[in-house]
Amino acid sequence: MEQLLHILPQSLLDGLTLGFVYAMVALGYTMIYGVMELINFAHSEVFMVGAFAGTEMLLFLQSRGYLGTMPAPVALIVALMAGILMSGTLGVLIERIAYRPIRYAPRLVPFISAIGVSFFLQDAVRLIEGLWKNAFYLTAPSLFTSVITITPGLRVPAKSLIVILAALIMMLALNIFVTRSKWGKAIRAVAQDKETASLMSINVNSVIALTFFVGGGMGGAAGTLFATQYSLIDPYIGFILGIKAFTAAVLGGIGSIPGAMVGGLLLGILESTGIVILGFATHGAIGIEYKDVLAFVILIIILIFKPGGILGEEVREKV
Amino acid sequence: MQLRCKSLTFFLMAALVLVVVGLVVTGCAPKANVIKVATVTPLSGSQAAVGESIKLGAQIAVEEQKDAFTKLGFALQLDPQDDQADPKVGVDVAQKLIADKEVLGVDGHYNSGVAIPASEVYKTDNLTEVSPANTNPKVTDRKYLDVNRICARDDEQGPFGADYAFNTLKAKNIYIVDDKTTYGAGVAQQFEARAKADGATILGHDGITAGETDFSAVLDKAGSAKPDLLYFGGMFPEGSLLLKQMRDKGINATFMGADGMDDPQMAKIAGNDVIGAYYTTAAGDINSTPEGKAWADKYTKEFNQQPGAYAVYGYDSMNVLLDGIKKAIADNGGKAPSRLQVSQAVRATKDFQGISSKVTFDDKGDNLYAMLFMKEYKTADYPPAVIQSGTAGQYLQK
Amino acid sequence: MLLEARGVSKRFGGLMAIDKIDFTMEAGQIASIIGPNGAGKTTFFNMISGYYFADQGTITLDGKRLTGRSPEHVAGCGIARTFQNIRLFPGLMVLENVLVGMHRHLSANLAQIVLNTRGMRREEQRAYEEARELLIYTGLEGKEQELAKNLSYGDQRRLELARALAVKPKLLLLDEPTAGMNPRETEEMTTFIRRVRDERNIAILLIEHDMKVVMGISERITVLNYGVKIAEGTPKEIRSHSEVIAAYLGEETPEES
Amino acid sequence: MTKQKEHLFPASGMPASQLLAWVFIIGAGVLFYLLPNSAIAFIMFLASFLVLYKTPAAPLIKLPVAALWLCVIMPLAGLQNTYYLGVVTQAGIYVALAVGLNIVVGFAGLLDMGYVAFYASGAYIYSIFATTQAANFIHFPWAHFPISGMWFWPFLIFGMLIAALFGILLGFPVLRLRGDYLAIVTLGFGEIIRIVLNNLDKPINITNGPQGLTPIQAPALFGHILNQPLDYYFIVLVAILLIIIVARRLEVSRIGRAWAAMREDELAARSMGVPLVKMKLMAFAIGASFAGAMGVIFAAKQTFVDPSSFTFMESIGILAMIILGGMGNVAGAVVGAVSVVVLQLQILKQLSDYLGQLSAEGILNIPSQIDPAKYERMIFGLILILMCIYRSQGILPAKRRLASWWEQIRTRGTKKETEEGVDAARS
Repeated sequence: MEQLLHILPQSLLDGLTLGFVYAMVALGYTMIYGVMELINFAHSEVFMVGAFAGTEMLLFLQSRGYLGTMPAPVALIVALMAGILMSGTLGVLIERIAYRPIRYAPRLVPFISAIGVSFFLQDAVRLIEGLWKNAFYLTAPSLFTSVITITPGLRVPAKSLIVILAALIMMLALNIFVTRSKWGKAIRAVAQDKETASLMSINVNSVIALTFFVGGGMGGAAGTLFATQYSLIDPYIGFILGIKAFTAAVLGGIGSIPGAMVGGLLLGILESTGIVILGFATHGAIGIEYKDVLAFVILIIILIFKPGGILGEEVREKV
Repeated sequence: MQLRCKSLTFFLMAALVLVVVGLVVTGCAPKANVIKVATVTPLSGSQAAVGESIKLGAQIAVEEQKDAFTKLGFALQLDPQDDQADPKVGVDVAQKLIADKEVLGVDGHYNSGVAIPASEVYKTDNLTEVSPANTNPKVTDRKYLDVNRICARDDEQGPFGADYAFNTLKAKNIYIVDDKTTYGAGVAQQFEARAKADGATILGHDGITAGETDFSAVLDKAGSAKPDLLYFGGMFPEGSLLLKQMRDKGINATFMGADGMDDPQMAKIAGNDVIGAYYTTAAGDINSTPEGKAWADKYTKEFNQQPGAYAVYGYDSMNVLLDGIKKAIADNGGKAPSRLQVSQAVRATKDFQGISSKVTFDDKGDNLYAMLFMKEYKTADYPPAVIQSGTAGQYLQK
Repeated sequence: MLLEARGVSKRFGGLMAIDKIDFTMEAGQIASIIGPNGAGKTTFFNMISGYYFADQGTITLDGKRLTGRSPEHVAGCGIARTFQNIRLFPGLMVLENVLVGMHRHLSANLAQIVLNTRGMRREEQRAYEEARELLIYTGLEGKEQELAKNLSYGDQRRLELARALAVKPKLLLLDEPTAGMNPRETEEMTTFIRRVRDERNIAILLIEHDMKVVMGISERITVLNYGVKIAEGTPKEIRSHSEVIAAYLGEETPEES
Repeated sequence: MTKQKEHLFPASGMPASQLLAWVFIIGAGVLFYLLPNSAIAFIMFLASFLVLYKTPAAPLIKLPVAALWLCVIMPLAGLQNTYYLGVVTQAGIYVALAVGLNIVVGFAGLLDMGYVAFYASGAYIYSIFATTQAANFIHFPWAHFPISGMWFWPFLIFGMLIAALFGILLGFPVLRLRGDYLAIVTLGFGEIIRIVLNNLDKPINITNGPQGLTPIQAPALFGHILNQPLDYYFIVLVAILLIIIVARRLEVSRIGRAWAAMREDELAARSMGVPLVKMKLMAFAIGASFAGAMGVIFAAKQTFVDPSSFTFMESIGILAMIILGGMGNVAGAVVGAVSVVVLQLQILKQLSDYLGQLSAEGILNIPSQIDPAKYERMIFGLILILMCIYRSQGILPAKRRLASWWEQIRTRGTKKETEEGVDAARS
């Protein structure tokens, strides 16, 4: 018990950091779902591409020797920009090529198309990196190495703080953009009703493209932050993280931006703190290897009692 | 509807005509006596890098031997296959190789979990298999004539690591983590058994998911148990991240892994944190001998990358295989040998001098000269120094 | 008494959609519910057919309690319905739409279907014959194998009726059956509704906006306004009822519903 | 519809297109028999089934041809080339899985992304008892493990029952969920099963964890051990046949109609008296039970199972098959499964091998980074996208049809009328 109390603060911090990464990726799923009612299965690859773009930018800065001279936050912002632009553009491209032609097809069709995009991107990145760097594992240079030791049991790495801070800022900006700006309102209008929105002289295609850019950009930012936090990336990192983030989006209530945050944080904390508590509670019978089981069981339980997710609206079908 | 049906038919008809013509043409062309040797390793997916290096190692061997085979009247070809580190794909590939009668031997697989079911297929036609890297005991314990390996076994490697940890590093309290794969869980289990027998306390044994990058949950738990040593059974991408995150968390326990750590990427990913980390491996330091160094240079020059640890094993396995085939050809009076003859010739391999080690197969297909090495990163450069080595057989648990 | 509702209430958030309504219907009767938009007519329908649970009160059919039962159970008890905006199975054939309505009256179980037993096939044949008769009855003959979504609007309305009749109901709920129809079609529909009642002895409860239809066909009319029953009686009585006139002309209802 | 397209040879009795189709079908069969090692003959042989299916001819003619092809030519060629037999058997297992999943997704409209969990439960239930594994936790003096191969047959039933039970277990929590929520919950369920299988090696060793189970006892029949590729081919063939018949009968039955109604409009279906809970559970259970039976066969054929054969990607793969083939259509599921497996195992591998050989012979110098063998998934992904864009209804789109015996009854009276009706309905 004492041991558990000793772990908890650290474990919660780790859960939060992980949760913010989940939340940022979940935002991409949730935005696109909100507007298109489409599970953008390829979003995990958009995230992955963002991680590569951000890392390549950092490596470029490093190879030119700029990295040592410029302040770390500036380098991070430059890398984030690269990640956001790359992923945002990729998101728009994916929509244009793989989703727009089948926007009115039965819902499973875009889903399969998304899987196709996902497969394609994984190996395409591998091909490009293989030809370019002759290796497809990339190691991102460390930007923030200091660690703040609060107590012996609670060490706060600066890079975790950066992840949390950057994620918070970006989510806040996104929320303001969606609720306040003209374009954000257009996005919400299209999400409500495409036809009516187009009657109100909203260009639905541009709004959808914008949604993909913003959603993809958030994914790219998450990818870059992910690379700085965990430092190792390969073309297959998107898969597991994508499933987790999608779970988080559903957990929070898909289509809801605050829901994605809540879901992501909850999932992150469950995975790091919940499973450790469960391990102690069962005297080690349930080890860390069951953490995904715990996450999914909680998801199922929540959906049984709240079928729309935590912050999702319960949609009642109109008779 | 009718239109579509018709156009489909026309299309197919056209294809039919083309094909018949094509078959007649190619069927008439005289074919040289072809001998194919296959590599079956993961060429795609997350373990593609290792699989690739084994393939390239084997490719060097094939290129070197081509002329020798031409003199014998055979065209030697390499047939590189991808098993995607997936047992099901491995079985499919095995069936494909079995069906291609020109294939006389297989250099592979990389993953024991793939090799075990695939060898059930090879067995049906005695297609011989020399594995560069399968360490799971079960691979050869079934005593199939056609299954051999030149590297050590997990039930030698695990105990080797455990003995070193307990006796030399004086680690009394050990925490074990594995990646819940056939390989990782297997070697961790062998390590745990020997460590317990030696008298060490196992503080915990947890699993992680291969492909994940955040190991804070398991590290928080392991860290609070205050182990002297953390043993990881698994591959380098997870292992190096585990090590890095462990140090970030201020856990100072010694890190030890198995041969899945043996990759240049390890030091790149973990950076300076890698210093002081240990791992056991069946692959020695090729740069320690002049022949090895020359070989590594050749590889680097040819493929523009450093050889992975198992590249030379891919090369040696292929040479053992080709050596066996040559003997089988000689025994068969210069004619193309049957697969059974090749299997027997390969199993009879005795004192074959490879770059990595000498090779003599016992009745199971294990290499009597298989060596085990304990390596420690003194600096953050690959490859790390060998600090202890021994023949694998002495560590085998009875 | 066929249908009996006692003190039924339904609240949506702060809105009292249905407020303590008593309502009864005799077997074989044609009755209507009228009222301005938002009066709670469709809500009341949905409560009868099991989509909404009543907060208070009970609904019974032939003395059997319906409140708290699921829609499929209500259908099984003998209540079929149509929808305000047609809800067919668009991707299914016309014949299949009707056959789905017969679901409860077919008994083939999994084993019989998998083994393709004679009994099952005979039952299916009878069902097909019956379904075809219903299609002839509703004037959809020859369209059995068309997809429901390819039918014209009028035919879709007809099909919805045929499907509801396939349930073999004691009570048929029709939610605005003549909506969107021209006068001739409306006339046909009215005649048809009466015919259904006369020939099949099915009680019919309508929600209708077309006063001509309502007054011409109903034996009894119930008027709702703001979830409250304000009047009930024969067409003649309703026509002269002061509160009804007020409700329809909008007197004393300053706020928009 | 361009119905009145002129025939090439209007004078002849049989339209030219049909004649060509028959030439192709028979040609492909003969060619494959003569050249069992030719990849193109093999693919043409498979394509001949599609042509046969599309050819307008009486079932009385088509069925014997199909039977001859499947029961004589394929086995004869397969004895020459066991790889193709393996490919066909593997494809057959996926056909059965696709037809099973099609019941859940295509018929009942419930998006199930964890279908592979049922397949896994079937595979493990047999594997645990057909290896020495069960001896770890079952200690009865009369119980000997591995059980004899005769038990394979009862285990087909056990596998179905266990999987059906899991199907119902999964069904309960998801009844209230719709569409994408259902997808994520089924996904989670699939992952839960896989992770549990991967970890149940302690505290009691039930599944042997990631090490997997091997060697699994081969089935036996009247004292014969059935462990040859041909044996599995026929077992799978019979299984597919049964599954297709069952699926087809269900499709045109009252249960199938209820599923379709539920899929089209859940609310309207309920008010027609379709019991939602029962029908959904039934769809889950029946779909699952097919997967359970195929799991048992897979385990026996593979002689090795481990959790890595039952990943989420596998579920996605099966889903892609039915969507590529044409959702809600049994024939579509068959075509989808065969084309995906053949694409992955045959066409792409062949292409890789061919290019690899070119570079081995020094004709072409392909750097190892762009070895096509590595990019199978990329090509597969591209094909998925193109299919979705250009033929989103699948290779064989679903059509509403009546039970065949019913059509026969009807045609007695008004033959011409019906045909026109059917055509109209299909357009």
